[in-house]
Amino acid sequence: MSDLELRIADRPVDLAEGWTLTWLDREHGVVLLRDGRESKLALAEGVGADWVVTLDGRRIAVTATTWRERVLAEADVAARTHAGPTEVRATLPGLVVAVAAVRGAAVGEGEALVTIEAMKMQNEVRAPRAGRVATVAVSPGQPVASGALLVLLE
Amino acid sequence: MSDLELRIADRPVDLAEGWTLTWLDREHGVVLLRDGRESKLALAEGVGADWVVTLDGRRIAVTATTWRERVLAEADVAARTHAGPTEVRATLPGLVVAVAAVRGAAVGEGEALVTIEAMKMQNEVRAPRAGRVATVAVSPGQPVASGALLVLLE
Amino acid sequence: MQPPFRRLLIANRGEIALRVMRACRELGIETVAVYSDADADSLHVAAADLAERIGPAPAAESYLSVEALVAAAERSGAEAIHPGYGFLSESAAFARAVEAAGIVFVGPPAETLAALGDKLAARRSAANAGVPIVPGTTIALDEGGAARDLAEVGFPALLKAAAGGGGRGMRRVEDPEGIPSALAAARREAAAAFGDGTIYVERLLAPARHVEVQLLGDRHGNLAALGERECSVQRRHQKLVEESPSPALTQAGREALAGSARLVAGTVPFHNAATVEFLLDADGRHYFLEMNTRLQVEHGVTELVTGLDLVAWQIRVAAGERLPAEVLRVQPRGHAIEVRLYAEDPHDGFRPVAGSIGAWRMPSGPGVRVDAGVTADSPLPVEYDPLLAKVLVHADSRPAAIARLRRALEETLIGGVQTDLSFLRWLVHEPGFVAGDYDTDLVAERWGDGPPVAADDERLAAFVAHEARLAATAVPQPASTAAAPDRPWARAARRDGLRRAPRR
Amino acid sequence: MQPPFRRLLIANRGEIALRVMRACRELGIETVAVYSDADADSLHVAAADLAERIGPAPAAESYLSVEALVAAAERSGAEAIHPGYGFLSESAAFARAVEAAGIVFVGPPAETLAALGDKLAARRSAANAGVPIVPGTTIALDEGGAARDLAEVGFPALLKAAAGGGGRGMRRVEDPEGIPSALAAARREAAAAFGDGTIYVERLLAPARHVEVQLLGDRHGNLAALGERECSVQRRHQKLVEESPSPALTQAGREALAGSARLVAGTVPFHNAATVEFLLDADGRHYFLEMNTRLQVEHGVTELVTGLDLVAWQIRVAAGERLPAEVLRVQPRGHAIEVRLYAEDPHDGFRPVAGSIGAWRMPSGPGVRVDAGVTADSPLPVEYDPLLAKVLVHADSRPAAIARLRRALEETLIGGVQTDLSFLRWLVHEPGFVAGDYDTDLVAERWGDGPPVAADDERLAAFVAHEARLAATAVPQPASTAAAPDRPWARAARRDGLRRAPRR
Repeated sequence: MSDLELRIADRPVDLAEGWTLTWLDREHGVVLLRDGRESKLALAEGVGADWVVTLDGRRIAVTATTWRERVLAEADVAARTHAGPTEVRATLPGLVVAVAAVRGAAVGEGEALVTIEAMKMQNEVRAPRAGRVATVAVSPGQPVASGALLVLLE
Repeated sequence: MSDLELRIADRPVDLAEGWTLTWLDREHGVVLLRDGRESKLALAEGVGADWVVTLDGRRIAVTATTWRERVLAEADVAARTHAGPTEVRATLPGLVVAVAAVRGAAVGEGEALVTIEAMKMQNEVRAPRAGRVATVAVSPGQPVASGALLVLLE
Repeated sequence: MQPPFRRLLIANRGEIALRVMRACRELGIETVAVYSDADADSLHVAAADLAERIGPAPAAESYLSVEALVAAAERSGAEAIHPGYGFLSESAAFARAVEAAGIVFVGPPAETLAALGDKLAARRSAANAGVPIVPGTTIALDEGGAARDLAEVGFPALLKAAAGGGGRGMRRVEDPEGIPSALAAARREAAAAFGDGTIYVERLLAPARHVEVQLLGDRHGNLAALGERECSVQRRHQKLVEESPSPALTQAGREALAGSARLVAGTVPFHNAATVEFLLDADGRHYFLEMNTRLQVEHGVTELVTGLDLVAWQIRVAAGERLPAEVLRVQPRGHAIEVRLYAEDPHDGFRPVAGSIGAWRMPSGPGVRVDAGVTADSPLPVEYDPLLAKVLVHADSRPAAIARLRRALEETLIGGVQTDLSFLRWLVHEPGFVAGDYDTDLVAERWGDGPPVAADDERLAAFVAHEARLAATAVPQPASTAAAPDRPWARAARRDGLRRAPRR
Repeated sequence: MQPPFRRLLIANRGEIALRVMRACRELGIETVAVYSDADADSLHVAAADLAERIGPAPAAESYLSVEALVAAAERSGAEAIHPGYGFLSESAAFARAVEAAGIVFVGPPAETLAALGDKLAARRSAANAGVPIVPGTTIALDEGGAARDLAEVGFPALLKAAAGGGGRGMRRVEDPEGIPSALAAARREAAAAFGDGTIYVERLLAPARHVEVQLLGDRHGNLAALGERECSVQRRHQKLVEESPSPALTQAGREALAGSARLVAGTVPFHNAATVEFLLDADGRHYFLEMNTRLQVEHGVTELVTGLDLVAWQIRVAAGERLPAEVLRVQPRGHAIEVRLYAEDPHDGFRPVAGSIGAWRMPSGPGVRVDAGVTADSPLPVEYDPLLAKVLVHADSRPAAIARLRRALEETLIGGVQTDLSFLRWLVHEPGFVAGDYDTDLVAERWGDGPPVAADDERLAAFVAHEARLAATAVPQPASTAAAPDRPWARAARRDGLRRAPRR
């Protein structure tokens, strides 16, 4: 055992028991899992505390934190409790095709702010919470990178 | 250009012209070759001056030596001209199933010395030159590693 | 056999470019790939004899540029162009420009592309030929008359782009209130995608199955109807899974469908490959949807049951060859299923995802075919369709094909990005799909965003992450391999190093 | 369908173990792999649900140990054992031990293995049943009478092991002087391989073709003859390439061959899969050689043209299932060819080579099937057969199948060791092979050790080595990747680093 704490979607999760793990391809994180009845291929991709485990084709984000990392993270959360503005960012690179957000306007949670076309699909970026539009950082026809700031909500 | 000299089977070889090379997988040495009319996959595996290039499934040993390496190699050859005994070694790991060589006996070039079974085949190891058997290093039933000394010829 | 052409340019990318190149290689034809700047390192470029750059990453300036493609064909000395699917494959303007340059277009005549590319005109022609069409308008909607037209057609209704295809410019309308926003959205998407915002309306048939007939014709008047494909597993009106034969058709229904498909093809001058799409209602009646004048993504399903190479035949009939009796009279054998592997998150509305492939393990062995456009460590250009590969299986019966597909999907492993593999692995055990009892609502009604991660899987994932973090911390690198991650001669040493790592 | 068994043990390794596991997965049967110490990391172990160690590396103490295998089956709760090919697949003692342990042996009855394992007795039975046999003795040779027997049979003659198979214990004799040494060598090899040094003699028929008939029978008296396979491309009397149908047979010849095969099978109690091998002389007359009471390496060729899964049927008939009419009356479709990829040097007498696989790229796409036992970076245990993989193609005609095979072999790339790929790439362009006009002397007469490396290829190899050495010297490693060759999160960084390397 180790002092690692495992979390999925921010809930602590116990470790499955009775399984063995064999690395088939370390470079790509391919592992073979066995429990004495069946075997399955899986993937473990990640760095440090942040891992993505792929089971039956589904990616599951898992954090594996040490005691030291947990203490530091708690201190970090305490420092952030003075909530500031919310940044709405692009989750995919693409082309801005429409901007519904207007500077200074109030928006409700779920309201469309920006439409981005990526991989042939038009995706509407919606407000994650109610608020007021402080900044509109993009305009139609503008290509945006993944993570680019679109709108700042107050 | 470089100062590299390219040799195959100890003959100098000119470089083909008009081709471009693109690495597809450096870890495994996979390259794509193009000459403006066709493209082909090939392999370049090696280290230092010693390379094996695989074209159309055939492995071709190529040495690519620098001027410095060539000077050193010539000195080395000069030092070896006092020929000594010949070591006959296993080229494959396997099981010794018969030993025809007898210590002290004279053998002709091509005469069978030892039979080794490997990968379901029986392979006869033959004398690379005429001489006298100075040492028989193996006996029937003995497994041998690749490169193991079998017989010493004087 | 004399090659039909000396050199052929493939005006496409990804798996279909590789598919066409394989057919060319087998026919003895030299291949020319084209690539945008985003694709310089893509698989299809490496697989071609020659490769021509056609422009920057955006498709509008590369794979959709008639000028750039024709120029590349002329530069490379190509005698023919295969357009693949998507991009310019159904563009009459492209076909005309190709032919004007003295190059053979591997597809139906340009006038046929034009006639059938107008989905509204095609609806009218089909109706005139006596083929049942999905109830709806046969003229374009305008903002003023839309409310009246939709009230006549009935709700829910489906707005569709006259120049459309592939689900783009399509919007569902539930009630009169939804008309203005849906019409605006459909027009905007259609105009952006096709340069034509013309919209018409069809009644939304539900439950319905999507079944299509493969046609193959030569330049001498011979036309083969090569059986149907069932394509009802869809998201966003785009197909995910196809099979042949359709589990929903009786032999009589099958023949009626083939007859209707031939009637539709008879309304235009036709040769080469095309597909006539139909909806099948709950009573087994069929309604013409549209005719696609190109190779379909899912053509391999028909290849498996007929034993024919459709792409090779496209090229051969384009060169003037006659279809022999063996093709015209071919009898399908067994059952084939195709699943499409997409870089999409099926747990989040099948949203396309960006990134780079990590591990890439495809199935093989008996009865399995893979057509892939990427491999391990391939980057995924965000500009293009997120289709990664198609896995196809063939077996002597539908249950055996499903068993084979399950096995194949268990062998499949893709790292780096979420794909629809998790959905597909669910699907092949879904009772309705297994029974052959499903329609186009399957994904929306039975999958949604999929079940939550099972508690057992969460614990297993936690175990894997735990071991992975420990291994990442615990394995020191032997000094000798430290500087050599990409040198072939270091492989053995590194592998040996790995084997010494502790196992648990 | 109810699975025929709950759990099945595969008493084999390599590609055939994976092949059997795939059939089991599709039938819903849990799989048990066995492995020697040399195979702990092999692919077939990773692919199984359960894995049992059966002993050290030497086959005699692992894959040939009846005791270890039966114990592994009992430990793992297997209800059936599939023996694959080679090893104990034709051992009556093994079949009896398996059945005595209450486990089903997937193969013909033990008494049939015994009867047909004695090649001399099988020759007598076939002759008695009215099937033509290769001229020669039907009793064992002894040192005293060998000269007289061989003089009667005529030279060149072939000494063969009565307990033999797979070319072992076989020696060609050119003249009376060669008899003593050839007989001693054949006896020694036969005794070592089979524990039985009994030798007989056949006239060496040349030119001759090697053609075989696939049989499949159930436990209820139904017997299907599933067409023939042409296996004349051989080295050391072992097959390298197989195809179906045989280009040498007329329809009448094909039916006569199937009839003879059925007669041979009729001399013993028979069910499950077996193959009857014949020689075909220049006039098209066939002569019985032997009947192999197991799955053949080349069974996939028959699977492609018949659409049947022979391994699944082996398992199903072993569980008592009846062969349905679709199997008994199946009609072959198209043409299939298999090539075997061996770790052997075709430029040095097809000498097996040891080492480790480097790059491993197998073909895919339409009409291509790959059954592999290794992958990139697999070590090659020297103890076992050097077969790496089989590449099979299927197309609608023999010319199309050859074109497809050429394409498939161009996509194939194997690093680390010399393989017979260079021979196969030559073969698919060899005029005699392309015309279907070849016999068992093809390799010896037309290939030898192959042509010397062409001057153009030498210059191209020199160019590649030149570039490779410069690249190895010129590319400094970014510091950030230096310690991380096996950490997944370092891949992207490394790949980007590589892209910055200068191209030429």
